[in-house]
Amino acid sequence: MTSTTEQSQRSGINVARLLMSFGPLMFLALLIVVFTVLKPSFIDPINIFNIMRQISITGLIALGMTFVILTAGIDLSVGSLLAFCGMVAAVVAKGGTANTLSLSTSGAQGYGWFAALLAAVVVGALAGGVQGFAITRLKVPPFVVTLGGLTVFRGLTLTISNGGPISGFDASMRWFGTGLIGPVPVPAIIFAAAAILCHIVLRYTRYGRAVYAVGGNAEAARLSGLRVDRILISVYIIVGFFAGLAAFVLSARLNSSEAVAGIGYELTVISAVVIGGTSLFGGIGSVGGTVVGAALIGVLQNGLQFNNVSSYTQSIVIGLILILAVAFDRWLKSRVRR
Amino acid sequence: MTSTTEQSQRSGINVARLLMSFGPLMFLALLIVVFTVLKPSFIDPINIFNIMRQISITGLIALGMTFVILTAGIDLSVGSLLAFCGMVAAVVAKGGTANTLSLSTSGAQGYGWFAALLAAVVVGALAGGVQGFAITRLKVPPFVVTLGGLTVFRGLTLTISNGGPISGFDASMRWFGTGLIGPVPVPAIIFAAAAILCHIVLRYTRYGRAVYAVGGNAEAARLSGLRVDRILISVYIIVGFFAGLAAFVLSARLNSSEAVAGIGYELTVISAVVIGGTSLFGGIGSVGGTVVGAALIGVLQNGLQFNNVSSYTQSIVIGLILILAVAFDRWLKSRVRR
Amino acid sequence: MPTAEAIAPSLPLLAVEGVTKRFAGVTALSDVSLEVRPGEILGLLGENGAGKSTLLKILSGVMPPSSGRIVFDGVEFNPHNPQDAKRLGIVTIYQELSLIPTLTVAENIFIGRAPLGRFGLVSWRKMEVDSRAIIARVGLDLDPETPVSALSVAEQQLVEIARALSLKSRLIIMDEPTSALTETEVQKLMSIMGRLRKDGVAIMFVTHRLEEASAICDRMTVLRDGRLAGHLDRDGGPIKLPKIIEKMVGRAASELYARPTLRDVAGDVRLSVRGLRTVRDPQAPHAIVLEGIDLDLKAGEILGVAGLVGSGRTELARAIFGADRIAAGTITLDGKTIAPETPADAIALGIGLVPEDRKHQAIFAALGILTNFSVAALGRYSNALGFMAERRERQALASYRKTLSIRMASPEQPIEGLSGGNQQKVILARWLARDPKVLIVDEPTRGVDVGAKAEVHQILVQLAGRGIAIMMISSELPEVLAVSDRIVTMRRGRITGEMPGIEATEEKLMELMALDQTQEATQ
Amino acid sequence: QDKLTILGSVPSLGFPFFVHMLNQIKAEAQAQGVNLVESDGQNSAPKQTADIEAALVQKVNAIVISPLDVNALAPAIEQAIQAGVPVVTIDRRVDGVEGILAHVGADNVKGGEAEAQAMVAAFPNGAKIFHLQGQPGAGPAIDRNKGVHNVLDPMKDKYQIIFEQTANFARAEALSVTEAGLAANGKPDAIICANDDMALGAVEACAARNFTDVKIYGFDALPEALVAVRDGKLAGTVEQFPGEQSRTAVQIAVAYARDKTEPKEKLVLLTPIVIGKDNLDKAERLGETK
Ligand SMILES: Nc1ncnc2c1ncn2[C@@H]1O[C@H](COP(=O)(O)OP(=O)(O)OP(=O)(O)O)[C@@H](O)[C@H]1O
Ligand SMILES: Nc1ncnc2c1ncn2[C@@H]1O[C@H](COP(=O)(O)OP(=O)(O)OP(=O)(O)O)[C@@H](O)[C@H]1O
Ligand SMILES: [Mg+2]
Ligand SMILES: [Mg+2]
Repeated sequence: MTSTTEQSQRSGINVARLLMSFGPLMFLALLIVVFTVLKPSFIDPINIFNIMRQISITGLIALGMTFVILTAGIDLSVGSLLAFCGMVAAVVAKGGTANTLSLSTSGAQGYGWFAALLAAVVVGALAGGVQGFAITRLKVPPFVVTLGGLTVFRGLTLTISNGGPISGFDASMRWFGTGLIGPVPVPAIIFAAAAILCHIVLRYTRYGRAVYAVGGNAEAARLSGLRVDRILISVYIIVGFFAGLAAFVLSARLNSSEAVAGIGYELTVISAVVIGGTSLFGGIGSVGGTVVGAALIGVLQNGLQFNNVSSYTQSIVIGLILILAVAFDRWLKSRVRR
Repeated sequence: MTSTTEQSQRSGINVARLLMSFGPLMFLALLIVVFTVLKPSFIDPINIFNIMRQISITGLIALGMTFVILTAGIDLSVGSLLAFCGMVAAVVAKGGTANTLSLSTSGAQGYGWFAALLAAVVVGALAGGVQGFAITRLKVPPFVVTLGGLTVFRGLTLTISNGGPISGFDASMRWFGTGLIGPVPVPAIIFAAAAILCHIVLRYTRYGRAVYAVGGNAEAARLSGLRVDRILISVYIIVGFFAGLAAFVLSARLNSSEAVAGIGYELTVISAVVIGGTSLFGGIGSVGGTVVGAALIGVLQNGLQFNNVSSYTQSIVIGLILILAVAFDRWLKSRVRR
Repeated sequence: MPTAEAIAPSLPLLAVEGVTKRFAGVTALSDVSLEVRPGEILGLLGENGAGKSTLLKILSGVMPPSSGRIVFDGVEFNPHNPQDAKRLGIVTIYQELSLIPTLTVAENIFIGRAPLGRFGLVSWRKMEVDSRAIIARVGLDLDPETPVSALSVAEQQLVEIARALSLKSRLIIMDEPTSALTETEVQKLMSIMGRLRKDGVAIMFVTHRLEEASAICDRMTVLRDGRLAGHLDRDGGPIKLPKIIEKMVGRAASELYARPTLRDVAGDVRLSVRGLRTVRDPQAPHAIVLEGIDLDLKAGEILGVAGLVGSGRTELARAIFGADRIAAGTITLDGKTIAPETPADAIALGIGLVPEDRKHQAIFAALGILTNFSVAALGRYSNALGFMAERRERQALASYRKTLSIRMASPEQPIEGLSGGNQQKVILARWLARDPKVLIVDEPTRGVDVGAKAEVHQILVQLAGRGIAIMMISSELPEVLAVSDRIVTMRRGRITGEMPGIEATEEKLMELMALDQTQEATQ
Repeated sequence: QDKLTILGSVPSLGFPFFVHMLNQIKAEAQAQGVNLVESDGQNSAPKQTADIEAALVQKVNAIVISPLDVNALAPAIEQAIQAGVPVVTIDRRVDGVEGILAHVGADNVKGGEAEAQAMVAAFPNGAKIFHLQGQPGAGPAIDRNKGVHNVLDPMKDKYQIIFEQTANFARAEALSVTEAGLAANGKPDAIICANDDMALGAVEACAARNFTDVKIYGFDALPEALVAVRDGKLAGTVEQFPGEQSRTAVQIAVAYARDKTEPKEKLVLLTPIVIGKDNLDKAERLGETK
């Protein structure tokens, strides 16, 4: 092969890569334009920050889920785990379950936000670790383990709280949900920081590359000397950690931890990851894609609500657009490779 | 190798197979024994028939889902599709949406049960076909397409019915949900017949072989001359058909089609299939396993309710036992292989 | 790392003592002992299913032995996983390629040890530069950023070899590293192996190409049915093939690669290709583009297709078979123009293809042998209602099992439990069961042992005798020479020459296969 | 061992409202000295039906049930009645079933109407309104929505619903939806919500924008909402007296199961009221607030 053809090929492939990764992003841009044309106040900073705050909860979990799905795994328990961690955080923050009902923000009866945060992420990571252990040691498929986790964690949450919410945190904790740094909501900043961190870990560390390898072909990864089981356990710990972090932020934002929090989040979170281009068969995907996927869902929901579209129609439109977005991405990829 | 070793090998493998396929079944038997000891009336025929009737709805869908998962696909839309088909059946049975609340069982204003049944299964099969088409032609992963379907069909259902239920069918239709043949509930008979049919199709026909082959290795299947796309579309048609059939039976049983029917069924149905030993990565599994999986879930729920276990504890126990059942199965298989 | 001199040459680096391995019902290895010394190349030979790969997997920590002892460097060695072996400097090239398809070539080479740059983060640039150099050692010139899924089997094999060679090692285990390679790459590998030997690295080498083994190995250990059949030593000259074969099969071997006798192949033209051209396929961006292919294939003839890796032979097969899209050109079958758009169309017309990549394109790993066998002929083994006629199906499998001497436990056994060669025979049986008019076989004996290889050749000749037109792609020139009535050569997507099998020699073919390379060089 | 056993079934123990209801049933059953079989419908008509079927096999003496759906639970309840088991329904009626021993309830449509009327009273000159609806298709969501529209639709020119969305009875969703509504439409005068959870979510959204004078109405009179009413964060919440309903229902069922005492009234309807700051003491669960 002559060097010129090679060069043109290589640059061709790079442009291709670039465009490919822009598939969902282009769709996102399109949506934003459409919504802005429909109602210009859509791109008011207030609304943009609203959207950012809204996607931060599921977005955080989606970051962790990206690790899991990259290994060809899945975690269906995240919604329940979110509720569980949130309840744990609330118990710690309030110092017990007894005062489930007081909204008095004065009461500093508990152990403070830091202990609550710590409790949430530690419990989340532990729960994830236990699930990872069941997956690798008992050889039960992730789908089954985390489906079991889904019902177990919900049951535990309801048991702790006896079905009710635990509400009323002090201002320092609430800041994590409702505060602003400059004009930017704190949850959005937490999400952005976590996304950057995850991007670096996945793209630029040996651990991150090992995650991709395990997902690409677990057996080959094992033969290449990677500790596949440890890596698998670690990704469930990571997603559990993020479920805990998201739970803390959500509780802070709502000033309440509810037993019914996070129902159905697993599907939203997994869609964000998958729309972002991560393959459910593992080995392919990126954090950037997940962020775009989460943003796409958030913009879609907010934009439809913004235009007061009836909730029935919303369902239909959201479903169709999700399919279209991914179809567009596939089409783009097949074109670009040509 | 001498013929004797070969012979012993073969019988060794057969015993292994037998035991393996009995993994979930043994667990099911164990559960039944435990519940009977706890409360002997558990094995009253009435209760057994209750359980059979209870599992028939999700069981029917799980039969179709077995085909889908055997091809390494997934269908998350089944719960919504059930609601949609149920609503269509109701509209046909009642001849319109106007009389949503009349329970007058006399009114034969509609087109009768047969038309309703036909409408439900045809609409289900069509909806499945459209999803299969999107999967094979637009190259959108099944997870995304059917997640889109999940929200689209729910939205359509709500739009048709304007949120409310459509109730009050004539006795001939209700028979399919509440009738008995001898002592056996009609839904249980429908489920059993469908299961036998599916077993025969998957085990003894060309088409069944092709389904396994496509799930085992789609590329090899294509190079072996199988029309992979057609087979993929067909399995989504099959699961849609069963969602329609289940919808008809459910509506007949409840004497009502609800817009909120089937929420969360996708997970129950998929667990039944997976607990029954079908691999989410395709190519491995059986209808018998799915039936056992569905029965296991049904017995567990009924048995716990029967013993008045608190609802929160039920969640925890069910989750743990599902994981245990599959872990037990894996353990048994690994023992037998050794 | 200790040099060769540091260790007394008499001291074995690795000693296997009485190793036995049992699978459910199968004893794959029984009481096998052998030794490898530093700076020596030990050939491990045996028929398909003899237990070679099993032994090597035990040595590299993939699976534990059922009993027996392994001593490495004087210390008892019980690897629990591949990492334990790797740590001691045991590097393995597995028979079933173990690259990660979703990752790039560079990443596969540096799996688990990516070069780090600033802040301890992975340096992608360094990885690319280094990996380019590493693959260049085995004569591979491709963009290290290419995903492995886009590589041909041969390229994957080279990448895997390159990776193994780039690891610090004291013992390199090579399980059929050359099965998809052509002469040129094999030569390159041989010279690298020679250099490693000089550096005191020990090598265990498995191949079914006995010439190779004879040329490079210092000693050989032969397995038969999981037992040790004996050791062979180089006494001055290379170990002779008949001696090896005798040890392998337990009886004296007849001449293996018989030259074809001049058969009467005056059949009509069955398949004719004119002006065939393909375009770049988005799914296989790396694939060679065919240009102006003209080809005739007569009934009852075996047409050998020779070419270097990446010459487009596989593309030609796939294009005719309807697996890849055709941009221009016509194909006629028995005088009628055909345009198969899918393999299903081609198969319906009577064309069969045994693909080169067994693992990804041919076998259904987890499914039973019976299903694997009949999948392309479901119509033949089912009745009008679509029900399988299982008794007929089983009988057919049983008869192929006998004629192809397939070693298997039962028709229900998952095919992944078979040795590679036996898997290949099942795939051949799959196509024989369809009784095609045209059969294209792409590397039909990849990983097949000598005995079975001869059987496969015989089968091909028999099929041709029944009037089937056969196109055989092979990277092994002796094989091409042995069975082809006529041979065409390819180079970079074009046909560069044609000659009757009787007249062909390795030298003549090599010249045609490398034709425009020499032209380029003179330009 | 001739202690009576009754089944107490509620639509979903995921919601505090029904947890309270079941707790009250439990307390009354204990007071009456009968065994209670508990059932959680888990928001699924087939599940609640299955629970009834299981209870019939166990030969319970009576059933006290708040049906998830007015239609879909009818066949199961009919089956119970045919088996000779007395049934008392709470909160929601089942349609078209003959022979129900009694119904104790407060109509969700009436509750919705009360909620809207309270808002109208607060804004006699008209108002711009956000309306947060419950889970689409769910019985209470439909009825409460109907009640609100019954009142407001005839006065469309004065009382405009400028933003109407579902928030699925969930606090987090209500927060997001309200945020979107505020960004799109600016500040409304009032927000009517189909339950307290959503109302509390709306409170957070308004607080974040410093719209503290928006009047927000909830439904269910949960203790947390009562505290919010007391603190002036909520303008009001609809009280349906679930505890009283539940206890009454148990009393009726047990009396009949013991000695076939027919209830004085077949239909005990409690009128829903809106709890505001001024009538907090009317709230059933005020005692649970601190
Ligand atoms: N995982 C397994 N389960 C059961 N049997 C196995 C397994 N792996 C190998 N075997 C059996 O062990 C025997 C030895 O297989 P092995 O792969 O070692 O042969 P081989 O000498 O490498 O053959 P080939 O030359 O074909 O690669 C075969 O009979 C094979 O069927
Ligand atoms: N199925 C495939 N998917 C992706 N790329 C492929 C595929 N088949 C072939 N290629 C690409 O086509 C190029 C040419 O390989 P091809 O297999 O056609 O050559 P060949 O003459 O058959 O030689 P060999 O089989 O020895 O590699 C290779 O570089 C490979 O990357
Ligand atoms: Mg081998
Ligand atoms: Mg090739």
